[in-house]
Amino acid sequence: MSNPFRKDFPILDSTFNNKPLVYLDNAATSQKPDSVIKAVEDYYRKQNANPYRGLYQLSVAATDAYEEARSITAEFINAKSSKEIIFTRNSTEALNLIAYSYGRSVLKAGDEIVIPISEHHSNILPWQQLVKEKGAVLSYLYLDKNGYLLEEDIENKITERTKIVSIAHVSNVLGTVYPIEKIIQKAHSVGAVVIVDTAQGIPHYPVDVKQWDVDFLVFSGHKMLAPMGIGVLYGKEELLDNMPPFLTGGEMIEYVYEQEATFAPLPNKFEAGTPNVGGAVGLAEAIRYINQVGYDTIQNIEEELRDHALKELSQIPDVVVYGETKAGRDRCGVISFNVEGVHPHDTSSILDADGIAIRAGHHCAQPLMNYMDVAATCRASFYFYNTIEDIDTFIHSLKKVRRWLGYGN
Amino acid sequence: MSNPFRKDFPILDSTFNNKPLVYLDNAATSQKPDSVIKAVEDYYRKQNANPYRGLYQLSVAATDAYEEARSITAEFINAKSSKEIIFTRNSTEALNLIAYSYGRSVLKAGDEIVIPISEHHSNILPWQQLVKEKGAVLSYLYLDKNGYLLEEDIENKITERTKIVSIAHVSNVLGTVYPIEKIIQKAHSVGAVVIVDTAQGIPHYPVDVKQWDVDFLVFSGHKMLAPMGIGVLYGKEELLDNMPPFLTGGEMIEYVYEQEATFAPLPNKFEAGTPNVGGAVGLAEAIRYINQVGYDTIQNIEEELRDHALKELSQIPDVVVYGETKAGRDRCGVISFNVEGVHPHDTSSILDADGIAIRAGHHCAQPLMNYMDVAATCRASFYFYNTIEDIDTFIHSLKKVRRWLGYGN
Amino acid sequence: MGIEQIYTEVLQEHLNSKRNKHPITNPTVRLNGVNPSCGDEIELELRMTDGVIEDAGYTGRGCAISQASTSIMIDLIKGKSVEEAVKLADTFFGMIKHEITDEEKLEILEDAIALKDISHMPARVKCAVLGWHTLKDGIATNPNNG
Amino acid sequence: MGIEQIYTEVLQEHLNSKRNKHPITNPTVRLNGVNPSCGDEIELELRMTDGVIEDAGYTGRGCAISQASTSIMIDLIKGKSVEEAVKLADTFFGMIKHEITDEEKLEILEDAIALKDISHMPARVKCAVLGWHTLKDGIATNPNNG
Ligand SMILES: Cc1ncc(COP(=O)(O)O)c(C=O)c1O
Ligand SMILES: Cc1ncc(COP(=O)(O)O)c(C=O)c1O
Repeated sequence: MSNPFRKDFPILDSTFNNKPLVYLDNAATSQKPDSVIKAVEDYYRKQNANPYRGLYQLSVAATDAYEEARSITAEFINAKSSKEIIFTRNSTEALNLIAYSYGRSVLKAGDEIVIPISEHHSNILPWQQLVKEKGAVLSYLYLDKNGYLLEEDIENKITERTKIVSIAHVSNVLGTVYPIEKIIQKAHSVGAVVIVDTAQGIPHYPVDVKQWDVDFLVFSGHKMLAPMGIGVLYGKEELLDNMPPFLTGGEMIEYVYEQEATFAPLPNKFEAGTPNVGGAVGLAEAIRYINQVGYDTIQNIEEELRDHALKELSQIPDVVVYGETKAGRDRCGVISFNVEGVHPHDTSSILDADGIAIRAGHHCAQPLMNYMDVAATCRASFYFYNTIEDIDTFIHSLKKVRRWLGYGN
Repeated sequence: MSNPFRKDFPILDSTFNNKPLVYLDNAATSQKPDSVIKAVEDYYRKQNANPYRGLYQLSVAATDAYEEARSITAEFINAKSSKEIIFTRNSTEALNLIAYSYGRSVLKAGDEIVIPISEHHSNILPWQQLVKEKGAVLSYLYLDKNGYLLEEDIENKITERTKIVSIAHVSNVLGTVYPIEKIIQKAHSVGAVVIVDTAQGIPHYPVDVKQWDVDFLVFSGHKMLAPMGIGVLYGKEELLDNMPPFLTGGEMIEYVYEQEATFAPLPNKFEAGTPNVGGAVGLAEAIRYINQVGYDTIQNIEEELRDHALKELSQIPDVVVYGETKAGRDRCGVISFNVEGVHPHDTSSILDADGIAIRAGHHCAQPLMNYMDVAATCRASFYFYNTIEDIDTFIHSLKKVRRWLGYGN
Repeated sequence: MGIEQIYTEVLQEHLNSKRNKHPITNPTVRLNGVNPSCGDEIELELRMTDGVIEDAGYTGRGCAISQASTSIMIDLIKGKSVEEAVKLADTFFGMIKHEITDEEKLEILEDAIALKDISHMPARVKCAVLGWHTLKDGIATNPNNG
Repeated sequence: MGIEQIYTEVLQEHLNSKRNKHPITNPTVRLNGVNPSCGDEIELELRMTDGVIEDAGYTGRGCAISQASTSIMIDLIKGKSVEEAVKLADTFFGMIKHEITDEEKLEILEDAIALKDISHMPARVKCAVLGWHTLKDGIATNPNNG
């Protein structure tokens, strides 16, 4: 294995049924490098206290660790200020925060929210709930057969009635990289705000909120080497400043009287209760690790893996790949496929017996499954610690699937 | 140090300014035993995957770890079923969940919510927001000068108009242990549901939701040896079953169509997005640790600490202790006090120079501060890993405070 | 590990499963079973006379395990009374949950015993029980049973 | 560590601080400063004539550091012009933030230099700057300055 990063990920040495683990479910969650695991451990061994309120040194250390994580995150996505970074549990909570706080205060009956049909449930359900409450409309952008957004939908569905456009940076099913800047320009031209869900993007591609001029951005730490339980909401300061709080309670207040309260300035206004400092410290270390590896290296490795996998998959008869099947820049290493005549669950179970972890199901994207008219797919998704050998093991095992189920070969 | 548990808590060996750490801010957050830190680390080294959806063994392991944590938690509070356990980030999120989901769907104009004046902001603000939205009334139970709820308020303010009574098990300022069973009986007699915030209770006292017949219960992992970022909402199954979801997105659905969705059964209905499995594993280990130590031992140690501290404090002239000053069963080892003529911040800073961590401020309980007519207090709070020596160091340092500020002694 | 065993045994049934995969004539009961987390769906048709399952068949989509398990079940329940069918289902659940391990007690499950090792693949248990749950939930509550 | 230094130096001022802790006669400007996280509150009164701070005093409640710092500030700004007072404030902030370390530049702060080490106690920085921020935010925007 020539991949120099594997050794940093202790779990990749696991075996299952005496077969080495081949972890190809990175779109679900990434594994964690030693340095991230250790950073969290270190926090609990040396700095743990409730941040903000304590005046003693340990609490100051915890506050510093937490606020440093916020600055590192702000810098990572090139936010104007660390006040624009709100820590949440995950992308899902961040999207709900926007829907509850921004959505409920601006949306009116007849207004429209526009999302692609390929969105993750977390970027669908909060909008369904919101439009139902407000008598607004949830409208969809559809895809061509290669997974790209239909030009005419971008042109015709984002209109003066549109108040919010919410879109994934990268599809978690098809790996499609969406034309974010174009969408943002179009949406801004009609006065809509844009939310980018980069849960599947930022693990692989750099994000610059200023260059994009995006209004809100969300992502999950756990998909980019950080622990579970920490996620990020970025919002432009002017927007966040004018939004009502979402969760209320400790830390997010200024003055509290019996019948009313005033709220703290950003970012605390949106962080009620004791924050997950350990998680934030883990996220900061994950960002350091990614910066050290470098997005160029990450992309070089992943493009090689993706191209090799697409080529090999194309050579297995009875395997169909969804979305873009050609190697290319706007296609991430997330590959959905099916083996003809074999249910994805059976494919996954058979691969699992060889130690290979892929995902099978609807990938939290049932509307896309319906749109593509498939019940479910298999999905293999890569990260920079995967190797060509991983892909070969996967392909080798995949070739046996139909035989297991009694199809002649 | 004869305390056999100290060695399990690595941070307690820290020094600040060459003075050993004396950690007396346990009501803010507890420190973590080695076994909890290691359990989380182990999870990330051996079992990490996105739970539920993966069919491969690693994901099954993560699902099992997460669901085992839920069962352990259910058993810990004697819930009827692990379906009644919803994992949240902390108590604050759990209280907000109840306010948004239960509160918004049942409360009507004119209905009343009753809480003690001593509640933490996290058990005040969600109700302020809710009554404002609904045109309902937030009504307070007041305290006598020793910190006990006024009998006549319990009797007169919980009425047929009361729909929700929300109360802390233990006050985070005065250490008062409230008469939960009595409140629950009274509230049930008028048809109100009761929420118990045991954030300050469960670290020290066993909780039995069946015996209490409580409707909802919330607590935070981080105050009871677990990592930050994991908290618990318990709700009676019938109640939770009938409540609309709060956060929506991945994992909490059954079927999703373009314009609508159906929701998963409990507990998943209330857990949108990738959960904090590492945090839940840490919580499970924390519960195991507490069970191993035993609540009897915890209480024996803490009562000795509390009685010693109250006695010593009573002997320092110019120190005033708030709430119950006598040793007694219904008084937890959370002690608020002030040094006459000295601002709590100065007291805290001077103690900090001796390595002693106490809290100074309003303790997220401004309405109580106003009610007691103090701007702020100092607070020392103990856990079973504290020692009599810790108290003596604290008392010794406290005696110097007025001298530092130029008062003759 | 059970996977080889499961898939070879299951295989036979799967290949043969077309045998039971069809609507039946004059069904008296139609039962729907779904597994939202997989998208598996089956429709089970029964023709009952005097409390006896005269004929059965199924249609729908799903994985090899759910299809084969349903097909095996149909072979087993044909000609059985409602009580016997419920007992078979309970025995099947007991086997899967490792609550019934006594080989003699399992004997009535005949070919379905091949699915015993599914308990080593917890993620697939739902697939194996889909048809059986559909049957039990349906006939235990259905007014057209008799 | 700075705490001993801070509290001994501060102490003197604190003991003397009653000197500046009172309303003044005929104030032309009243400025309110609050520190919500501590509950500290001060009211600063100034009497300005032709852009010069003729007299100043404060009332309110707070910790030793905020009170002493405000009292020291009042000693410094009396008789100074608005521009000079703003410069003092900026120098004070620069010292606290460690942005100005040149001893000569700090000299104009006189007794307030005793608060230099407050930067070792980050939780208390807010206390030390309360009076200064109240002053600067107030006079920089107040129409009654001149
Ligand atoms: C009584 C009480 N309730 C609620 C909370 C809020 O807990 P958390 O900050 O973990 O949400 C606290 C802790 O600060 C508390 O003491
Ligand atoms: C595109 C996309 N958005 C949102 C999510 C939700 O992320 P989380 O479960 O961490 O909230 C995911 C991950 O599953 C995703 O792939």
